[in-house]
Amino acid sequence: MQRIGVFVCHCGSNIAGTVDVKRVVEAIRTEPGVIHAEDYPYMCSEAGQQLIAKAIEEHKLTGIVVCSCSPRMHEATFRKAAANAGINSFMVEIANIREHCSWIHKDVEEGTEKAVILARAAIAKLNLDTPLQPGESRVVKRALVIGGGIAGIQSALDIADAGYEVDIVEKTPSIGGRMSQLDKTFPTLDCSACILTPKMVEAAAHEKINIYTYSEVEKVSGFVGDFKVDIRKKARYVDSTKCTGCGLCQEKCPSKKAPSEFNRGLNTRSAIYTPFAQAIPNVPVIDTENCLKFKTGKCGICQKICAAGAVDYEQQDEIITREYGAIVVATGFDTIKLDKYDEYAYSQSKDVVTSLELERIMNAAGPTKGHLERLSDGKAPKNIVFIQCVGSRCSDGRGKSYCSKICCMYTAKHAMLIRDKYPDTNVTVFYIDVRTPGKNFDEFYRRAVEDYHVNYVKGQVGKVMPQPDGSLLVQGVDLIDNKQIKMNADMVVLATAIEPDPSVRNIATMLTASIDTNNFLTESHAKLRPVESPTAGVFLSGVCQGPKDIPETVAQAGAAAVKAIGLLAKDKLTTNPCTAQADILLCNGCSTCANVCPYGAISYENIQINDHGIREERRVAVVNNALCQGCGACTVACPSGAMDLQGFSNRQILAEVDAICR
Amino acid sequence: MHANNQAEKIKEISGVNPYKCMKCGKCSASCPSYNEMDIKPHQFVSYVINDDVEALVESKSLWKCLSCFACVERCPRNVEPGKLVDAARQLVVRQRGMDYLQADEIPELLDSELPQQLLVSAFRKYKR
Amino acid sequence: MSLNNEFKPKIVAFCCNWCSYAGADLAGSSRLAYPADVKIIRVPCSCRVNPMFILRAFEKGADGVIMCGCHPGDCHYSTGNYYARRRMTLLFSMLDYLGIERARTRVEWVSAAEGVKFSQTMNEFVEDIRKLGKNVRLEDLRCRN
Amino acid sequence: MQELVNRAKALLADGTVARVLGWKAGEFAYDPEPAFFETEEDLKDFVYDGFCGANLSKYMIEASKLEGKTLVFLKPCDSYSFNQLTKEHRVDREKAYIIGVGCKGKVDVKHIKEAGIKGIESIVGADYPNPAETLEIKTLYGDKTISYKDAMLERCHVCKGKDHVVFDEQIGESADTVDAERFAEVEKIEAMSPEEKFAFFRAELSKCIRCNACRNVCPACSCRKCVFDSTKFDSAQKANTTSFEEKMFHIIRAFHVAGRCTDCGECSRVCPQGIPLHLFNRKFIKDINTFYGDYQAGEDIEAQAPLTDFTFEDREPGQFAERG
Repeated sequence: MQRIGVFVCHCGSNIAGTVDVKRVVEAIRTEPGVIHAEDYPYMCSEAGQQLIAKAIEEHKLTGIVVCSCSPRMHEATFRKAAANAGINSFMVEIANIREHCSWIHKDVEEGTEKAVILARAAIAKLNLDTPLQPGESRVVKRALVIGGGIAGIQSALDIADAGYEVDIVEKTPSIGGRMSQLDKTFPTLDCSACILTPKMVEAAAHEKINIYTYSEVEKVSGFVGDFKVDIRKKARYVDSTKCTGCGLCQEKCPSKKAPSEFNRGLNTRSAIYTPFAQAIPNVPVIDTENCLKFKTGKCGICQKICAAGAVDYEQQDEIITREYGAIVVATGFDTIKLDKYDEYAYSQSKDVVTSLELERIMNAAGPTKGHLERLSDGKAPKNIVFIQCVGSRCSDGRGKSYCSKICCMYTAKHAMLIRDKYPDTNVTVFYIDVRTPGKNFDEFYRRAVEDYHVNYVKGQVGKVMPQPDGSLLVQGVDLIDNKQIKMNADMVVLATAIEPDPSVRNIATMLTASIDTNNFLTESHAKLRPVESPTAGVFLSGVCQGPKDIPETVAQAGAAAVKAIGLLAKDKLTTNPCTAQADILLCNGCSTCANVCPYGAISYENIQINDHGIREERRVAVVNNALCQGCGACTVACPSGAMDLQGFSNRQILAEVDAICR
Repeated sequence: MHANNQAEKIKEISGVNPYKCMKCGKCSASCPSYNEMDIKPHQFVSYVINDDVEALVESKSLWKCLSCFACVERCPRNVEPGKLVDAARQLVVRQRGMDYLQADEIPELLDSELPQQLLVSAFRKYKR
Repeated sequence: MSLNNEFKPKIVAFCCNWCSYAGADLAGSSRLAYPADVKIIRVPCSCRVNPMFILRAFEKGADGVIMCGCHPGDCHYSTGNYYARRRMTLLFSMLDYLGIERARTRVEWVSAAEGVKFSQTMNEFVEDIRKLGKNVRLEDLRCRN
Repeated sequence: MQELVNRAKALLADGTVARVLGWKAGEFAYDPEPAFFETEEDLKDFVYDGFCGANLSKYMIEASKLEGKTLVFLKPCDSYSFNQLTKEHRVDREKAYIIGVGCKGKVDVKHIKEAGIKGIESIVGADYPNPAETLEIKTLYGDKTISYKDAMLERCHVCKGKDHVVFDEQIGESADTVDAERFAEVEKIEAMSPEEKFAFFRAELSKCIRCNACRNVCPACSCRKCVFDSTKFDSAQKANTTSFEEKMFHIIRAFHVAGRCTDCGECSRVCPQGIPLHLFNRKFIKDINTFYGDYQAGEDIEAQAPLTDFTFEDREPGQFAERG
């Protein structure tokens, strides 16, 4: 039996003005468990808290009910006061007789009556309260960053600079990501590689950062503060400890027909390759699908000529297992496939390219050495048409319903760069809306129009038709002039929608991090927790969470890093004790609860059970208290009522219902 | 709501939700009859939104649309203005007490190169 | 103030801690009145509301039960209210099927900023229940001898 | 039927299975009951005919805990229940050897009695695989007849189909017995006014004696301890009182099995008071199908159950209120 003390606050006249507090005190004195009841003008004041402490000591109270303002206001205050007075801080219930009573009712009779009922409900709940102890779990002082693009690099650098070890796992042979493929960056037009490579080098040289390239996350177990991750290091067939990066193997490799991933397939590379000149690490990998040695068994030239003896055809994939306290996901994006957009003739003409392909064409290290030329005949284009929103803002099932966010700006950049370098080239941009919210963004776009005379046409392109003479007939509309336009172009550039890298699905499943219908990882709160996944200990960096440009990506990467550092800085995690708990004697092991758990906090174990003399092995649900956030979804899904929520148990809520309906 | 019955009827017949339109103009960009039309395909949507069905019904466009459905095919928002045109036509057909073409109007419209079959099918289509 | 001084309905409101309970607090601090017949029970999330709680309230003599949660998409636990929505849809449909007045049960999504909506919703709900009068049907679904 | 016995004997003999779960002849022609058979000798009481409506899948929960495999005979509709139980980890597929047995519709003495036939001594014509069109019944008051169709269980009139969703081997043909619309009864009630609905259910539920037969037979009600027996909800009661359970029992029970009920119809079959309990479950099934897309519990082990799933566009709970 509880020994309950009830403390009714006047809150000056805020409560006492509409609620007869003296009558409330008298009315609840006879409630079950109530040993002591009193009122005081300001319970939350120092004096009020002392009053509570005194009563706890004097009457040997086991729990207290405070009838005052909203628990959202002072629950923490009174919990602390109770703990200081020597009782468990979870043996405190608040009856909200201010916001939910005195402030909304004018009639004292009505207000008092309601206050009594609310107090009774709190007392009924407290009668079923049990002391709860926050749990503790360890924090491994190391972070994992999945993805080695600018987002991953930035997060890793920030975490490492704070003094924690970081591992970066990157699936391609080099870090650098999409940004390494870009030529110039808006709105300042500085060269992408010039600002990115120093960061790559810094990450590679950082004593706290460990980079696993050509590697993938294979398995994740554990939970916040204590993840265990299997990483598959794919066989490079080149020993990175021996390789000097001289590049001779790539030069001599006889198999040079493989499409270059880095150049978006616009040209080819050798079978043994580094994706680009500034690759980090500067250690090539052998692509076994194209390597003659692996295909036919004959060749072996690279091994023969390698002075360092680094080439090793026998190398095997290696799985390493590491422990982490925090995980940052930075898996980035790719452009969508255009096979459903026949009207733009992308698959029919080499001169219809995506914007990312144009980046490579414009880049000095690209397939055309930076000369703007048509891929079909190498001629310089005189008329270029840009088409916006290709696959973005499409709700017809062919593309993506969202705005890809970066296209308006990079198209302005492309248009401007072309007009700058090739002033006799005409550039037309077909747009639906030009969206330029960002520092110096609209000014940038206006420069394209005002200084560089880029022809912006409000309207869309309906069809691109390759002509026998090799030109492209573009049929579009100008909605301002209300005219249909037919124009000849030498090159068409499609602002192709971006989507999360397909690998993210698998990673999200492993992390039990939720993902939306577009494969973007979901943040914990759209406004207030934008870089945290609902899965504790998992943070989101860059485009895996939603479309972003470089500055935004870097900002978010930093934010994700700070959140990870905040976690790693703790020696122990205290866990919210209001978590779900399965009664193993009642549990059917049916898995229903795990299906609704947003945190992956429920697992199943076969354990030996003694159920009133029946000894048997049963499959039962086990809640990981470090992961459970206490929403209670499982408690309702559970058919047998085995799952219950501490602090909001079934019986407690029913007791409140009963008290209110009495 | 000041919905007049006609606009509602068009929405009902076509099953089109004109509010989904984001005014990109891809319908007009795709339309092979664009130059023949007085009200352009993308405008059909705003006419319906603005309840100005009268103008649509009286427009030349209604009878210039080839029903090739390029606009339906390519509309990124599933608004599908071609269906609005078709619905407006149906509205006309349903309402008209008289035939669209009177038999005596035909000779002057006749073109010697016009196939006979077209005439027959035109009669079928526009006769009440 | 009330139209019917005779009948004081008992109304239980389940409010999720993060949105609707805060919305009710805001209604309070904005002094937006609603009848004292409404008593609020705080739950962590709308998905914590077991249909058994609602039936229990009716059994113990409640005349109306309302559940409030975060707007779909805004759940603090990201998905709780989606499950709650399905559960309540089915439960209410069943009560309707049994001939229990539909207006006695209600779900409303109220955010922490919607003090006005909270107060309006409660005023409407109480008014509806007052019109319906005392809840006898659930009480009477099985004949007593 | 002999084929089933022979197969059972063979499987017992070669050690594939340790026991057989089937139906045993009862006191009368019309009351065979589920039974375990451990030896060839035991199998002399084995029976499979039109009265073997009992769904054996729930017994596999206990059988899964025993040493060795159990041979179980499942009719097409029973196989859905077995699948659902596998999905919920309540039975062990590895511990079962399933013979999918054909079914030509099951009859029930309840319907024979409802037709006014009393004092039954024997019934002829319910044999499998060749049931007669008409059952011939000897009674204390002379010979009576009833058509097989009229004696058939409600669930057979809306049969889910002739296919077993899980089996190791199949024996026997099944017949198409569907001659009614599955949701017709539910729709009829839905079309009633609130007063009529209420009157209908009050009349039905007032018959309940709270014997728990529906719960005990239900393959979805497979909890180790039912909420009505536990202290978790302060709802443990067994007596027929006028309080909570008597009003809420069937609503809660239906809700607990919503999305998991395969519509096997056992609840209605065993109710001694003849309450059409399937009307509760079927209302939920109908709602689930209309609101969230067609879903048949037990059909697909991998499918996400409707109540542990959602879409962002799900309808709002108040949405159907405007229906009229």
